[in-house]
Order: sequence, then structure tokens, then C-alpha cells
Amino acid sequence: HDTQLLFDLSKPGRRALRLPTCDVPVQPIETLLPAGAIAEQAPALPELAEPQVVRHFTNLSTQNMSVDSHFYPLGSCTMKHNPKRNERAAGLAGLGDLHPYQPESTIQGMLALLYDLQEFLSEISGLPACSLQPAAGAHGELTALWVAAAYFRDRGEQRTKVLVPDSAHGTNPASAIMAGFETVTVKTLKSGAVDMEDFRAKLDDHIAVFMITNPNTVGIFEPAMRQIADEVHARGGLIYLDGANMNAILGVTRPGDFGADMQHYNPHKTFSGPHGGGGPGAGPICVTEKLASYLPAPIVVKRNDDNQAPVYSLDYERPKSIGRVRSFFGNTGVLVRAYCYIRTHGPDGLRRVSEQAVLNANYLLSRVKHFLPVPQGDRCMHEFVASAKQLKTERGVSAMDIAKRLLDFGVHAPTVYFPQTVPEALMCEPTETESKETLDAFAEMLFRITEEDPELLHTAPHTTAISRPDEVAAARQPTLCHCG
Amino acid sequence: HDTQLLFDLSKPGRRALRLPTCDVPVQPIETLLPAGAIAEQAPALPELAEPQVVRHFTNLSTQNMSVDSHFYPLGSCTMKHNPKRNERAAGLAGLGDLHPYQPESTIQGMLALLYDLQEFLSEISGLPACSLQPAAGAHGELTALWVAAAYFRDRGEQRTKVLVPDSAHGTNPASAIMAGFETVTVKTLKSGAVDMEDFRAKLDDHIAVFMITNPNTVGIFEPAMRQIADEVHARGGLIYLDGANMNAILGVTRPGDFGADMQHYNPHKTFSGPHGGGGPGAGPICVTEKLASYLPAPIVVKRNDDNQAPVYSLDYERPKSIGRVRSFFGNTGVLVRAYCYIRTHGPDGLRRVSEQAVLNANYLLSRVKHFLPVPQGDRCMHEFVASAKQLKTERGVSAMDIAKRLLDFGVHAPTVYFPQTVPEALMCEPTETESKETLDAFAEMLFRITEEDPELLHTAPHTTAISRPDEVAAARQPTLCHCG
Amino acid sequence: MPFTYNTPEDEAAMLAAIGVGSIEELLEQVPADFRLDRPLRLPAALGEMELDAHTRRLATRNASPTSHACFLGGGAYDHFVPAVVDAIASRGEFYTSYTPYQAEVAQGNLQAMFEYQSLVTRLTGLDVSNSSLYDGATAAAEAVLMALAASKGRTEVVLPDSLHPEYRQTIATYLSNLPGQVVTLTTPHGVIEAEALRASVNEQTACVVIPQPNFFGCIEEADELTRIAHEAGALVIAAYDPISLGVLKRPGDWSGEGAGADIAVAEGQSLGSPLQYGGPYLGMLACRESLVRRIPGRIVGQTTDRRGNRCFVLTLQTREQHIRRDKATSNVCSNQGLLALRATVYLALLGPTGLRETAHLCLQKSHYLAEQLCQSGRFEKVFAAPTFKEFVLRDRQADVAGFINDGLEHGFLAGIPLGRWYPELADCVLISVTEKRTREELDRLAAIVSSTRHGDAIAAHSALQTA
Amino acid sequence: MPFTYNTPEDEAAMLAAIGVGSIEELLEQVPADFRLDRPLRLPAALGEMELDAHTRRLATRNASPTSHACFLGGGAYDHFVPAVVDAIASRGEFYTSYTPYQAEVAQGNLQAMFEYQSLVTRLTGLDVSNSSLYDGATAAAEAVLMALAASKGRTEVVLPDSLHPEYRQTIATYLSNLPGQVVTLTTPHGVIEAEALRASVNEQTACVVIPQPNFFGCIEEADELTRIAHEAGALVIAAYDPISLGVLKRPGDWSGEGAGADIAVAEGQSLGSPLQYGGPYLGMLACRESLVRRIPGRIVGQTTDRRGNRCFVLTLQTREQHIRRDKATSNVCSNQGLLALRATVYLALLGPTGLRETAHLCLQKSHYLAEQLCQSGRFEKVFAAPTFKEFVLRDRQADVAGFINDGLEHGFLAGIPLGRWYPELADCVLISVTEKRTREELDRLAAIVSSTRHGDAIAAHSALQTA
Repeated sequence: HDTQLLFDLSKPGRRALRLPTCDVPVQPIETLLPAGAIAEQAPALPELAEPQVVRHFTNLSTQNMSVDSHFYPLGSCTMKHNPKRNERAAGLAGLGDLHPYQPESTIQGMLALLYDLQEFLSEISGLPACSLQPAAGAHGELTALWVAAAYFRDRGEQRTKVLVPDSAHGTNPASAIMAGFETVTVKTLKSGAVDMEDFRAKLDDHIAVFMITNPNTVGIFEPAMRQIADEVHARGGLIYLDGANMNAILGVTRPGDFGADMQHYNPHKTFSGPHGGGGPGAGPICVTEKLASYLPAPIVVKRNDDNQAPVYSLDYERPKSIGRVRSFFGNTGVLVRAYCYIRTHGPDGLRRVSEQAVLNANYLLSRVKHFLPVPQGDRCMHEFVASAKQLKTERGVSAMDIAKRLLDFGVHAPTVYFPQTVPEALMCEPTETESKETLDAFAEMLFRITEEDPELLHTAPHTTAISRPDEVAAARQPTLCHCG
Repeated sequence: HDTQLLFDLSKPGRRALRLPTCDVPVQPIETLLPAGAIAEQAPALPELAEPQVVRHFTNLSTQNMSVDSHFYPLGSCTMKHNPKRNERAAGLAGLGDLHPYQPESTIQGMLALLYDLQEFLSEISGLPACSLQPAAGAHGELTALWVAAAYFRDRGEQRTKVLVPDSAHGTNPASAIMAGFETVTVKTLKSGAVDMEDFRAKLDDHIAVFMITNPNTVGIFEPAMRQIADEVHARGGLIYLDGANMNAILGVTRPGDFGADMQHYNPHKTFSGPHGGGGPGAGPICVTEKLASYLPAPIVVKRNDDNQAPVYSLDYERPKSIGRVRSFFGNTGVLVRAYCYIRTHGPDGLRRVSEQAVLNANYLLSRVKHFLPVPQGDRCMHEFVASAKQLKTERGVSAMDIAKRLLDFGVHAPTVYFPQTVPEALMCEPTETESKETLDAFAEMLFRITEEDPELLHTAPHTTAISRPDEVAAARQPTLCHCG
Repeated sequence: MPFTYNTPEDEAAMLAAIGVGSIEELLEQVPADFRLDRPLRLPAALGEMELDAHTRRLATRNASPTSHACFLGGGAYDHFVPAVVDAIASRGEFYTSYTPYQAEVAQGNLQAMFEYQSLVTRLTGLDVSNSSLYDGATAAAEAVLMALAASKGRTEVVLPDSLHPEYRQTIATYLSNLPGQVVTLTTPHGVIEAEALRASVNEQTACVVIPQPNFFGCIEEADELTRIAHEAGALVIAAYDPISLGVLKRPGDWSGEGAGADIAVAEGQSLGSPLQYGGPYLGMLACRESLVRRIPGRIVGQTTDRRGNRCFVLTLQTREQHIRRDKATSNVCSNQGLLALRATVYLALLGPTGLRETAHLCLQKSHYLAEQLCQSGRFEKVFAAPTFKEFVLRDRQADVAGFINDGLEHGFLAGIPLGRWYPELADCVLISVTEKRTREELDRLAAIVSSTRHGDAIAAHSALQTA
Repeated sequence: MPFTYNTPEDEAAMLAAIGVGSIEELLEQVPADFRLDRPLRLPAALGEMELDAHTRRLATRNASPTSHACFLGGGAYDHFVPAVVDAIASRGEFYTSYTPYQAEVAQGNLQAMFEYQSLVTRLTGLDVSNSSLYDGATAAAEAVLMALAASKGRTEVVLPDSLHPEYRQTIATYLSNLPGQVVTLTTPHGVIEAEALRASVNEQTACVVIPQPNFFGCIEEADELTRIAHEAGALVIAAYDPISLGVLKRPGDWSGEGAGADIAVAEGQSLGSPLQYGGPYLGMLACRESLVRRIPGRIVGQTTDRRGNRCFVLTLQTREQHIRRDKATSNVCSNQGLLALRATVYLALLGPTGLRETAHLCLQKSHYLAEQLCQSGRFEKVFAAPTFKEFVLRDRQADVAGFINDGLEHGFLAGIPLGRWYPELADCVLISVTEKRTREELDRLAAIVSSTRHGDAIAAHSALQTA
């Protein structure tokens, strides 16, 4: 295992890139810039030759597991196949190279695409207004909460609280705080469903938003969705739908139809945008009509003059808008991929995506539950959460041990210890882009692992270049850079 | 090690690509095609989903060593860095997508590039006429020999023999035979130089061509080049220069200046075109003025009308031409990369390439000769050939053992058992695109290996997915396809 | 369905194993009255070939910096992206992997992120960097939140008008429901005036954001401004252009080594990422050691594994939302890892000399163009302050739209009108010049301004076509 | 020097280790009178950014099938290349590796080549395939040499005029200095006539090359022709279009299963490779088992390693030049491995259904266009034989150049004039239609033929722009 850093490979005088000589008359830099602003020397970047750079990063890349190379059943992350056709489209000259401040007349193709994407997302969510601006799922959550805050402010209502189930993604409460709310945690039952008693105990007129994940983080469709929505709405509150799990319900049901007032999408999950080792994503949101005017500006609008080709433009004139949540239009590169994905599937294809995701998850559940109990029961939507609690108690084998051992078999680990409501949680989301053969092999691996010597598991993985890094030491005395 | 084949992954009904429905009126196929011509069923190709295809080939790729990932000192192959900028250029719409039968008016940019490349290659070789048509080095050799045959035929001379040193690439004698000549082998000395006595004994008036590799395959510049050329020319013969080793002499000396009448280039060696796992290459040739009229047609020509931009066209009117050696213009994609490489380096840069290639080879030689004798002596051009003869005799360690063991250290093996004139040959060509650090590490590995337990070496490699395949069994009872 | 596997036989076997008769039965988990009883109203599916043709058609309806010489900047720049950057970033192992939660099978990403962090500290002269945020504007907003949290009790955030207007808008949104007020500093001369800043900072000031170069391309007196802010006990947040650090002093060195900015944020798109109509870009954030536990987002640290090998992990995760939930420093989860990788490869290719040469070319060429345009008589410089790679000109004919349209006609994306953000600069245009622009392009842009005769301009355009 | 490493310090240390004072001293191995005493006369070096701009400028001076709807065929076709093919073939481990001499570190290439060979045998219905040759023409020439060698004593090679003219020229070159004569079979009706063939074959005939579909796009009576050739004791070499095998009978099945062609060659560019102005393409060659040891080029075989694992190696190397030198079956060394990989990925993506659908689209659309063009009255079909994806039309106005120029003006690469190869067809054009062409494009091409008024055509063109 070679951990040479770029800095270790550097030698003074190496060059990988040659810039042209200046073709305009060169003026002394001191005549152009104030002396005090000029750096005495260039930053101490490493000095490398191009072959070194290529070989270094090529070899680094192979230290990663990825969807292109491995089964990656990382629950809640929807690690599905990333179509190469979308990469090609996003990189086209004329789509991938547009400057964000080009005149609208020069980007009619891009605006048409983005307009249609707004419409598609609204149709899929059942929520008529859309903003493509947020940069990631969590950013979409935050944007929606700002929208909610603006809505209530506009109505003169003082609502200070956001309800969040204890099984929710950590981004939910964190976003609520950033939007100026306080969070109130609602308990969930062993089945993963909202504890309605607790919910009702905490619901009051100060509740601005209930942030619900549905299907929830154990992968079940919230049984009391109707009551929750009705009761929140009855108190004047809003329902926010965490869209992380949209892969389960495309064309099957729509958040706007089951009570949501707002939702975000994770195009890098649901619509196959690649995850890029942690990003970029995007976090477009859809909202009801009454919240539309608070969305960030600009929004793409379309004008159809008689018998003319439609003209697209950016609408900045949104006086009630919460304003900008970032610079420029949005994570357009990610949105182009989402657009391509939706166009590739069409209405039937999108529904089939969810059907197959649900089929694969339930099949895997049916194979796994016999040796790794699944507290939520025998059914799930697109993912489920198994528990290694019994194994832990009886044989000292933890969810982490299982996760690490899976790496030896060439499979990425499921999400572990989330949701925190399930002890020794192993959250599996196979996605629709895996085969029965892969699921069978995975179930067999899991079974084999549960039978293995615990000692072998505690020290797993055994075949990877590194094993069980010391995370405590990393956090206690952080080394966060190679300091020159 | 997973050797599942595409066919093992197939299941009836899987699809990776959906074609559009036909948008013109569909006619019954029987009305369009004769019944006897129609296939009863489609060929038994495997049926796969796209994610499978991506994962299969992504994982297959990582079973290869490559220049992007490993040091690859495969002598005679010039495995140098393949610049990514050249890949980008070759793939541009307008360069990478041109149909070979477009009207000349629509490809002036491409023809300008190819015309300039002809001129560049002529300048670098010192031979004024150029054909870009041959598809690979060996194809260039063959084309040049056809040119020679046509030349002699045109002169009414009956010359039937081609002289080839025993250290030459196997393609030389093979090409000579295909061009209708018989080959006469000339011995070389231990130093790698042509045995002048043997040469003179075999030189006669039936000799059409002496095919010489210079620098030769042990990496030395032929000491008697002057005499060889003079004496062949005096007998009316031609000198063919095998251009495989051009990386040693760019801008230092030119084949046309040291007596060659013809040469080929390997753009995928000298000019950094990637090797593609064995191809594609290209094999442009340059020849003297007197041989120009025999070159294959077409050739790119340039017309400068007064004060107009130059106009490029394809000259097919070459009555003495040997004709075509392949379809279409040539391996243009490879030629575009070669053009980019030459433009990137310019005159000084190309010379520096050879200087650094020679420096690296001599440095490696100086480090290695102490424990792996180099029969040719202390100097080389861009490569050298070490011999494991002594190790073999004393400890039973063969060149193959060393080669296989190197794989365990993450380095590709040198060329082994070539040239056949050096016993237990290990031919090392480090190229100019490797660092002193890499050469030092390589020399240390080699030293360490020569000290290792021979048993360990006979069974090497130990860290690769497979080890020492049974080549005898493969050839004796060949399994050449997965038959459905 | 090119991306799914299950054949009818597979489906039957799987349903049997599950113990249901159909997929429909599985979907009955969704109450009937929520079920969508019609197909989604979306266009019918396209095969790959159709999608390819469709997206190419859309692309040809756009002009772009590939087809037009681009003088647009304003926070997103047409710098050159070396082919190696694309080649590395398009490796599936990088772009189809996830957040490196399992370090053993993510050392590629983790080491690259560690290298990114190291490069950013060297670029900025600050102690620590996170592994990326969404973009420059949200990085600035997160930095403001950090500063507010760090300077307990102080609630004012000083933002000059010379800071990118969209950064100011973003910060305002981020502060909209939190305790924290924006104090706006007008910059009538294109830069922050020391006296004005002195008058704006006090014991309520949590931080001052200093853009360098600023939105107008002008060089701020960063040393002096930093001293004034620090004297008032406020933190300094630098908003820098990473390319400018090839020639300008590092934020960490403002007003003297180690005495500089406390937090430095930037839009990292310039470092090897394509323009792609505004995103995804790269939010860069570095700060002093003392602020490390307030940093938003992922951080990678070095450690050793159980065999004692150096390796890399996500660290300081107790700052983060997935651990601390409502106590987290930020809600950031997805970051811009792939863009940070691009920046890492880009900086590795440039090295110190390449960065300096790039910065110098921008500097020289932008000054040359400014001079040429002003010589035409139509334009004049608006601000006296020195500039780096972009500059504001006033159109004496007050016809910015006309200038931009003329430019388009001749193959240029000529500049950004400033009227949308600065009504008082409605007759002004922001012009940016990167190292990619050739003298020939600069001269031609100047020529179309000088020439009022259409014929000349067309001749200039044809010259391009035959180049 | 972006691709070299040695710093001045490195150089000094290396020269010292070698024991020379300078690199110049090393180069003294080359005699002084051979040394070039001036710099090469080449343009000065370009940095990557300049090279990029330069090559883009060259590219914009070309029209291409990306910018124009392409109806050119003649052996190279504008079929759709799925993005997965490019993604896989651009992985450095594939394209920067060499011939797999070291099997342990080349299983990726070796297995892919084995899969390629397997796919080709399934496509053709023959027993064995090599792992590629340069292109269709040289594959045909090598097949002819195989046939001559296999049928000892026979020296005649029957080539019909309906075989690609450049294939015929290439075969002629390959035979130029060898014992072997070409017997030309004229094809005035666009296909080989059974009687004419019967009259041309005799005990001197080594082989007959049968193109299917032929250069004119016509379907030969392959069953009958094969029988005739075989009856005369000649081998049959099929020159097929791989895409056509989605609908046409496999060469190995001609005249009955197992009784068909003895060798099948093809240009494999259609299978996922870009047009790139003529090359590199993919020479495909498959044959009967009995000819296996006469096959030119690399062959990959399956075997087991010392641990008993299935693996793949280059095999039957005693046929090859690097072992057998002047006794080799061919001089081929470099092959077209990367193109064979592309074909393998392409066929894996298409599967049997995709190949059939592709072939059907070509068939239907080409017939539709032929009909539309003939309906205009300007064109007429030249040959009565059925066609697959291309066809020959005669311009009654005898203005092929005008037709092609009109096409260009309206965004079409409309066809290939046949005059260069067939003087008697100087008023004819070869038009090819792949699955990529839309009805709208076909109708527009027909429309510009029907319409002599310029205005209409321009209107048709604008319709495209707004699509």
C-alpha cells in the first residue's frame, strides 16, 4: 500500500503544464499592482511531471470501491447505476461549458431543458412549483424551511418549532436549526412508524413544519401518513417531505398527493447523478402553490407568443422570494443528468424503477431475515434495516464487524448504526440496478459471515490495503494537512 | 479472481440498449429481402443489462498493468506516457468523427493537419516523401518493401533478396517474404553490431534491400552504418530503416542523413500514441525522392494560389504507385495524436525527448550491469539488453523468472528472450517519461530479485490474480472461444 | 429498461421467495387513496440514440465559451482545464463512489481529499481546510456563521458592496432567521475605504468580509482593512480568487504573516472545473487552527491503521449533522468532492510556476484589453483602484446591451452588464480576461468597438474563421 | 517539458553515475558526420492550451457527421456509438497497455480478446476468430493469402466488381509480388451472376471473395455462389457487414449450416468505433477450424494457471512473426486491440435483440429513402437486386456533384459519387442510411431534391434549427 502524497513526489523544477508566453506587451507588475498586495513568492504547491500526476491519481482511484466496480448497498444513499449517456450529455459543448451570466438569448436550449425539468419534478412530486437552485439535499431542506419561515412571517404567524422523528436523517434537525427553528423530536415505534401518541403530545400551534421521511429511514411507508398530514395541517403547520427515498415511489404515489407541502429531491440518488465521492449533488425543491412565491429567484419561465417558438427566460421579479441560497443558477451539471434520466425512462420506466427497487429490497429482506432479524417486519419499500443485536449479544459480533468483513468479499458495506433507533443497524438498499444473482450472492456472504469466527470478524477486513484505521487518534490529535 | 465471461452473465430477456421504434412505414422484411438471405434467428450474443457491462469491463481493466498505472520498461516497445491532451484532440467533433469519403472541401482542417504531419515526418527522417497510409509498423515495412520492389521492377532489375540481421524484429523477415523476397540473415556480433564479414559475404547484386534497425535492438548505434550504407548503395541496393527505435535519435541524427532510403515510424511508440492493448498503431513511411512516385495513393497535397488561403487535396494521380495497402486514408486517429505530440514538443522538445531517453537508459544500465551483465558494454542509446545467463547457469534463475517476479513488485516485465542473439535476454527501455526515483527503485528490485531464493522465483508471480498459465496446454488443445 | 436486470423468470422466483403474487401486492404498503391512478405526465422514454440526438440539438441552441471567445467573469471563469483533469475525474472509481464512510475501500477519495486540504492551506496560508462546500457564496455564508458562533455575543456582519452581490444575497438568506445583522459598506470608488470600514466596526462586529480581488476586479487594501477589523476585535473573512494567488499575497499573510484573515473562502471553479452554467462548483473554506471545531462539512485526517500503515479517515465528525443532528456546525452532508478532486489535479499540474504564470497572463492581458477599449474613446475606466483579471468600464454611449449584442455577432461573449445589481452602474460592463484569451481576440474585441462601420467588423470576424 | 522528470540535479547525479560529463557525450555514439547540426525545422512547441485552441480551430474547418446528417457509407458507417463504449475504451488500463505478453498482468485485455473472438464466432457461424487485424481490406487480403496457402497449387483469386474497390486494390497490392492472380468478375447488374461465376472458377481457383451485402448495398445470392465455388474446390471468403447479421444469414450458414463460407472477413468499424476519417478501424477474420494454424495475427486461448484457475493467454504463437520470422503466417504485429474491445462492449450492449433492431432500422429506413428519392423523379434505382442499408441511384440530371453540394448547403453529407471507381457509374451516387437517421432527415433530403426553388430548401433547413 503506497501512501505517497503528491508532496512526497515533488522535486523542484518539475513542470506538468507549460503556459504560453505573453502575447501582449508585458508591463512591470509593480506598475499594475500595489506593492503591498503582491506575494513574495508563489504558494508552495508540489512540482510534478504530468506522467506522475496521471499515475498517482489513476492508482489512487483503484483504492476506492464504486458503483462502476462493486455492489454498493449503502442504505439511504441509493447507489444505483450511473448511466454513461448522462455523462456524455452533461459534457457536451453547448451544455457543459455555458457561463452562468450569458445573455438569455444565447442559452435558449439550456433554459428549455431546465424549464422542462422544473415541470417534470413538479409532476413527479405532485407539487406545482419548483426551484432548481439548492445545491444538495440538505440545502434543499434548508431552502424549504426558509420558504416556510417566510410564509409564516408573511402571514404574521409566530411559529418556532419543527417536528422531526428520531429516525430522521441528521440533516433534518440541523437544517431546522439553521433556518432559525427549534427542533422537537418525535419518537418512532419499533416498526419504524411515527409514534402517534408522542406526535400528538408534541403537536401544537407553534409547530411550523413536520419534516417527515416517507418511505421512512427503515424503508416503510408511514402508516399514519394521512393522520399526520391532516393533523399538522389542521394546526396550520406544513408537511416537509425528505425526498431521499423517492426511489421507492416514482409514479406510485406523489408527496403532494399524500399531504406534503414541500419536498426536496436528491437527483444524485433518485435520478442517477453520480455521487462523486461525496458530491456534487443537487437539491431541487417542489412546493404547493401557496408557497410558490417564496421560492428563491430566479426561476425559468416560458413565454409562448402566437405561432412563435417558445422563449425561455429567468424570472427574477419575485418580491416575496426568500432570495438567493447560493450563487448562480444551481448545480446545473447534476440537473442535466437528472433531466436525461427522466427522459430515458418516461412515465412507465420511472414507475418500473420503483417497482424493481421495491422488488429487489423485499427479495433481499426475505433472504436475510432468517439470520439477521429485521425488526420492522417482513415488508419494506426500497430498503430495510436489519439488526445484529442478537449476534452482538450472543457472539460479540457487531454491525461494524459485519460491514468490515463484507469488504473482504468485494462488496461495499451497508449503512451501519443508522437509524439510531435500530440497535446494531445494517441498512441495505440494493436498488433496482442490481441482479438477483448479486442479491443471492450478497445474502450468502452475509450468512457465511454470521457463522464465521468472531475473532476473524473483529479484525476484518483482511484483504484491503488498510484495515481499521484509528479514528480516535485521528480526532484527538488531528493531522489535517501535509504542512510543507 | 473472477473470470466470469460475458456469456456467464447473460440471461434471456435482458437489454442494455433500446432502439427507437421505426419512424418510417414498416414493410414486411420478406418483401425487401430474398427469403434465402434472411437469418432464421439473431446471432447468439449474450443478453446483459448496462450496469453489468460497465462493471464487467471496469473490473477487467484493473487486471491489466498499463502506462497510466505502472512502470512498463518493455524494451523495443517505447511504453512512454500517453498525453491526455492528445486523446482530447483526437476525439474532437470535426476531427474524430469525419467520414473517409467526405468531399475535400469539407475536410480542409483535417487535410491541413495531415499535410503538415507528412512534412514533419519527412523533416525528422531526412527523407522527403511520405505516405501516412500504412496501418502499423510492420505494415509500413511491407509497404516500403513493395515500394522497393516496384522501383526495381520499374528499373528492370531482378533483385530477389533482402538482408536482415539476426537481431532484427521478426516483422522484418516476415514482411520481406510477404513482399515476395527471400531473406538472407546477417550475423551480429556480441556487441550487437552487424558482423561486417558476414555482411560482405552475403552482399551481392541480388540484394534489393538491407533492413536495418538503428539504433539496433540491443540499443546501440550501428558502428558500421556508413560502410553498410555505402556498400549496399554501391551494389545498387536500398537501405530500409526499421523505425522502431526512433525515440533515441529525434533531432540528433536523421535516417536520411545516415544512409537510409526508406523508413517507417511507429507513432504509437515514438510519438506517444497509446498502444491500446496491442493496437491500433500506425506505420507511416518516408522515402527518398527517387522512391516517391511508388508510394501508395492518395497523398495530401497543398496548393497555394496567389493571396488565397492554401487549398489541400488528395492526390490519387500517381501512375507509378504500388496502389493501396489498405482501405481509406490511414489510421488517422493515431496520426492526429502523433501530430499533437510533435506540435507539443517542437524542435527542441523532440531532441530533448531523445536526450532524456538516452540518459535514462544509460543511467539504468549503469545501475544494473553490476549484477545483471550487459554484454553490449557500458553504453547504449535508448535501451539495453541485460543477460541472466550467469544467473541461469549458477543458480537456475532464468530471465523469465526475473520477469515474473518483477510483477510482484508492481512493475511490468522487460522484454525477455529478444533479441535471440543474447542468451536469457532482458531488454529494458525505460523511456524519457520516467523519473530517476523510479529507475532507482527498479534497479533495487532487480538486485533484490537476483538475491532471492530461486524457488520463490520459479513460482513467481505470487501477488497477481493468476500465475504462470499453462501455455503448452493452451497451444496443444486450443480453446479459442466460448462456444454457446 | 437498460439499467435493470430482472427477467420475468427472475421476478417470478423473487415474488415466490417473498411470498407475494405480484409487485403490485408489495406496493399495497402505500394506501390506496394515495396511489397515483394514472401514468405520470412525462414525455415518453427515449432510447440512448434519441437522447443523444435530443441533447445535441438542445446544445446547438446555445452559444458557449467554446464557440465564442468569453470575457464573462463575475465569479465564474473561462480558465483552461487541462485534459488530465477530465481524464482523472471521469474515472468511475472516483465519480461513482460515495462519501468515504468505509475508509478501507475509500483511500482513493480520502487521500485525494487530504491532498486537497493540504493544497488549500498552502494556497491560503491558513492552518486548516475542510474538504469542500457547495460554492463560493455558501462557503462565505458558512464562514459568517462560524464567525458569529466564534465571537459570542457579537451580531454584526460587515459586507462591502464590492463583495459579489450574489454572495451578499446568499449571506442575507442564511442570516434571515438567525440573530445576526448585515451592515452594508458602500464602495463608491470600487473598493472598501479604510475610513468607512473604521466607522462601521465596533464591539458588535463579529466579522468583516473582504473580497480580494473584489467583484469589480479591484484590489482591496487588504492589509490595512485587516488591521482595522482586528483592532475592533472582529474576525476577517477573506473571499479570494484562487488564481489570483499566483501573484497576490495569501489571505493568511494579510497585514503580516500569521496576522491575516481568520477564515478564507473562495469559489474554486477556476481550478479545473467546467463552467456548466453555474454549477456544480467548489466552495473552498480554510481557517485558523483555533476555529477548527467550528468548521462546517467533511474533514479528512491522517491516522494509522491496525497494522501501523499511514491512512486517511473522515474525522472530527462530532461537528457534523449525522452525529450531532441539531447541535451540528452546519447541515452540510453532500459536498463537492469531485470538484475538489478536480482542483487537486489542477493544482498538481500547475505547480507554483504554472499558477504564477497563469495569474500573470490574466493580469497582463486584462490590462492590455482595458487600455485598448479605453483608447477607442467609447469606454472609460470607472474605478481608479488597481485590478487583477477583470475590470469595470463605463460605456460613454450608455449602450451596454448594444455592445454585448455587437460582441455576440462577432463571436464574443463580451461582458456582464452591471445594472441588475448596481443601478448606478447601469451604463457599465464587467469584463474578464483569462489566460485563454489571445491578443488577436483582444484586438478584435477592441476593433469592433472602435469601428462603427459594419463591414470592418465582418472582415475582422472572417479573419477568425480562417485562422 | 511536461512529460519528463529529470531536474538539473537529477541529470548531474545520473551523469556522474554513468561516468560521463554530459548527455552530449552519450550521444557521441552517433558518428559526428551523421549528427544533425541544426534544429529540426518544425513549428515551435505549443503549450497544452495553445494546442487545444489550435486543434479546435482545425476541427471547425471541417464539416462532420456531428454537424451534418451523414448518408455516406461505402464501408465506413455512421452507426450510433453508445456512451458506455467510449467510457470503457477510455480507461487508461485498457488503452495505455501493450500486447499482453505477460499474461499475469494482462488478464483484462486477454479476457476481453477471448470474449471478442467468441462473439465473432457467434456472429459469423464460423469456428475460430483471431483477435483482430488492421481493417476490412487487409483482413480480406490476409484471407486471400490464407486461401492461397491452404489450396496448394491453386493460384487464382476471383474478385467480383461488387466487392469494395479499395479491398480489391489492397488485395492486388498484397499479391503484387507473390504467385497469385486476380480474376475479375464483372457485375453489370450490381451482383455476381451465378453463370459468370461458374465460368470463372476452375481447378486453378484458390478462392472466391463474396461480399454480402456488396459495395453497392446489394444482396448477393450467397447460397448459390458458395455452392458453385465449393463445387470447383475453391474456398469461399465472405466479406460481410457485421450489422447486417442482425437480419442476414451468417456466412458460416451460407448454402446450409456448416456448408458456408470458409473464411469470413469484415470491417468492424460499425461495431462501436468512431469514423475518425478512415482509421483506426477493425479488421475481423474468422474461419473454419481446419484453417486455424494459417490464421494471421494474435489469437487468445483459454487455459489454467499453476493454481488451476481459468485464465487466458496469447496462443498458437508459432504462427507469428516474433517466433517464426520468415516462416510466419503473416507479418502482423500490432493489431487493433482497442477497436476489438470497442466491438466487444458494443455487442455486449446490443445483444441479439439490439443487433436485430439496428439492422431492421437500417433496412426499413434505407428503403424508405430510396423510394422517396426516386419518387422525386430526379433519381432512379440502378440495380434491381435487393439492398440492405445502402443503395445506388442514378441522377437523371447527371449532376451528382450538384446534388452533393446542395446537400452540404442544407446540412447533409448526401452520398458518395461512384465515378472514381466505376466510370460507367459516373452519374450515380451511393447512399447509406443507418439507424441514426430520422424520418425528418430523410424527408428533408428528399425535399431538397424535389424542390428546385432555393427558398423552400432554406425553409426546410430552418425547421431543423428549431427542432
